[in-house]
Amino acid sequence: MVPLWMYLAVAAALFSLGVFGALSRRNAVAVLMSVELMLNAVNINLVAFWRYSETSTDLLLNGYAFTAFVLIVAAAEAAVGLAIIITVYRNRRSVIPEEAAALKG
Amino acid sequence: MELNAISIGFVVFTIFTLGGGIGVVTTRNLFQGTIWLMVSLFGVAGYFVLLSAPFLAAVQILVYIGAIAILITFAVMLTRSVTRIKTRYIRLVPSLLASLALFLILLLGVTMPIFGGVSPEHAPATVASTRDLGAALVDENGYVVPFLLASVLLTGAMIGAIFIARDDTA
Amino acid sequence: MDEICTGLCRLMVDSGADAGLAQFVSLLVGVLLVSGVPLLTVILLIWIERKVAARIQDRIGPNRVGPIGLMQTFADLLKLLGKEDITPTAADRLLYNVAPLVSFASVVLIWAVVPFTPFHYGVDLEIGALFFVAVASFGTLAIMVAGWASNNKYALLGAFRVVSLLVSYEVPLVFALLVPVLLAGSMSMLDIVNAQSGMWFVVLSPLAFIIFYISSQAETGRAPFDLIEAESELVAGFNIEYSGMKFGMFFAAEFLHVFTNGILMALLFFGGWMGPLYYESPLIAFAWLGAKGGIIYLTTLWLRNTVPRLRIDQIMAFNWKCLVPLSIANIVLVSLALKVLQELDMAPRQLIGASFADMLPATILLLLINGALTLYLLGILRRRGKDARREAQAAPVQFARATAATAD
Amino acid sequence: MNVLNEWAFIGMFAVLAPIFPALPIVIAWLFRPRKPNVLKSSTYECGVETIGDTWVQFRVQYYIYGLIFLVFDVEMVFLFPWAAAYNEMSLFGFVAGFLFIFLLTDALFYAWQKNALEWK
Repeated sequence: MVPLWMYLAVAAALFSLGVFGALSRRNAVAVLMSVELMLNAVNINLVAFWRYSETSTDLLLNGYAFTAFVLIVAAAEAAVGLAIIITVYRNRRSVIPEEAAALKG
Repeated sequence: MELNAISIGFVVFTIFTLGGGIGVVTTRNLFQGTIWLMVSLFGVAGYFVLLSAPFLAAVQILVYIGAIAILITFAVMLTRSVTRIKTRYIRLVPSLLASLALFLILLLGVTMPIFGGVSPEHAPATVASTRDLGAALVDENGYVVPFLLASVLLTGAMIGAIFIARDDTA
Repeated sequence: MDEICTGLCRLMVDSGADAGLAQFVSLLVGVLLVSGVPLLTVILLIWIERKVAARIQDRIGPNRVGPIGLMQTFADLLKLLGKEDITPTAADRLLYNVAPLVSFASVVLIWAVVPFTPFHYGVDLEIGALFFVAVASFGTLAIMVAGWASNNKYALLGAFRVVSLLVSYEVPLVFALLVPVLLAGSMSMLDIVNAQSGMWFVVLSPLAFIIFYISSQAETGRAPFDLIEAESELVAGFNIEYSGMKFGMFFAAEFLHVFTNGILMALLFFGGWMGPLYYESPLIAFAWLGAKGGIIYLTTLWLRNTVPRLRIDQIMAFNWKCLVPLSIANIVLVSLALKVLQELDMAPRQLIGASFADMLPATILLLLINGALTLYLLGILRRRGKDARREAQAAPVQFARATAATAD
Repeated sequence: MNVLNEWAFIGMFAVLAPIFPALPIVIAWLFRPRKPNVLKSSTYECGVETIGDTWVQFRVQYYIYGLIFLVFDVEMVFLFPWAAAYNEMSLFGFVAGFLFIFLLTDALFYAWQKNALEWK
């Protein structure tokens, strides 16, 4: 059996990669992809904790169900995020987040 | 870690996940970036199988490779101004340092045995099935509220995205 | 497959082999046995496809190589081996070469969960029904990749159209798939077939089968949805730049996908291997499955060769405004009716092992509901058709212009 | 066969499945003639010279279809377990599933009303 910390280490690496991409990429689509990486790192953690906890046999499916909800949120985020990127591009011909200040509060 | 199907799978999926992740943050071509993202998420689906959650693995592939990959590709093609962006990165060094520091802190965290109630070496032998998930999702003591909220969220996302993306001039 | 693998494994361990190695080899043998079925059929399928198409078009078809042209495929294979394989200089070489492999593999991989007989199958996954939908999504991505990597305007345009067609028709397909899963109360293919011992699901919900049939016809890119190879409009679609064996792989994948869908429909709706005397011998069970799948496969060929192609706006409108609402209405009504009957104790709570008599009330009610839904739909379509015809007669010029405007 | 053995089978299948089509391609690579020239390897557009980049602009309708598909696809995350648990489900859970489908049908209805399903 692979010990729990190995899954967590991989998830940490994936999350750090996502953070790096989200901070440093110029293209908004690339930033969005990095955010997806971070969400998936979280999902690995959720499922791993669920699997290695004593409760994984009962109906207490917290980790399992949570992952499904994270998937839904990730999908909704991608759909709306990409729609915003497309619209901003159509109006301003730009996919660089720094140049689109119209959404600033 | 002895050599068996699980450990081989773990190594393979680690290569997929992290290799794909590195591809996503380094490639210049956004379409190739999408493919790298899918490689990475395929690796994550593999982890789900190793962690006895095959349903989540199938859903991961269905949602990400079947739908989000297509959506990102469409968006990439619709916003083609890659030629305008000269540099791939902004604030490269600070973000590299920040993410590296984050990784080291997280690594320190996960290697310390601080999880009460969790046996980190051995997982329980049996796990809940997909049918249990279905029952729990709509159980009044289970997840029925988030279940319906998820549906509201999806409806809202779809209406919002259509409202934003619709081209009224056409 | 299970007993063969375990037997082989035990034999190897007894003769002094390493346990891990024995397991590996027995798994390998199992995989080769299961995957042999689709790989052998695809050779036959190419011949059948050509022969049937020829007969429908009043030709003879391949008849020179071997008896009744049976060796034609091998001759084609030899010819393809000698064909020059051109990779355009503008192409993305890695992705260009990977796409046909993924396309073919995604179809072959479906066969891992196909149960051939009650006791002979690759694996019986808990999520079998979801597995083949998930695997098929690799095929969609492969088309996208092929179109992009060719770096050709027509290829990319073709890929875009095909992919949006494929994803659109996946929605009613999955909703229709939900009906057998719901009736059987399980996603395992073995359970789904066993749950049809009392009554085939095609009788319980013919609409689900029809929706599944139409959308799988679209998923494989067959007429009337054959935008994939709309020769007259898109040159050749997403695979325009492909040649030689790589082009052949896209072709073989399509042929195999059509037959695979026939087998899947036989399993999901026609009781798989169920039929007189199926329990006597696995061979009879296998023959039943093959016969049912084969007949469905032949009807798709018939359809392909007799109906004209639709325009893309018509295809999309038909899917989103007809098939999707219909499939949602179908799943809602079927689940509601069955639940009511179950609460009244007129239908079994567990369909696996249920007898014909147990299923009779449920069957009658579900058939009535399906019939009513079909009649309602036909009524709407009839009214729509009448309106369209009246408009066309009232202003022929305007109508022609409007149609031309919508046609891309 | 235990659960992970099943998946070892799938894994082996997934490794071998791309090899089957790769074999004839590799064999063809050994036998086929190689006479590339500039014209042959250029992009094929019915004999017309290629103008500009391949990445031309596409209509937004592709994205909207993809979007609606994504929402319905994600819905399956919950509907498949719901369907698998259907036989043992209480009436409450059954109604909750109905509400779920109903809410999403709303979204489809909105798209229809806004003519977002039209191929224009």
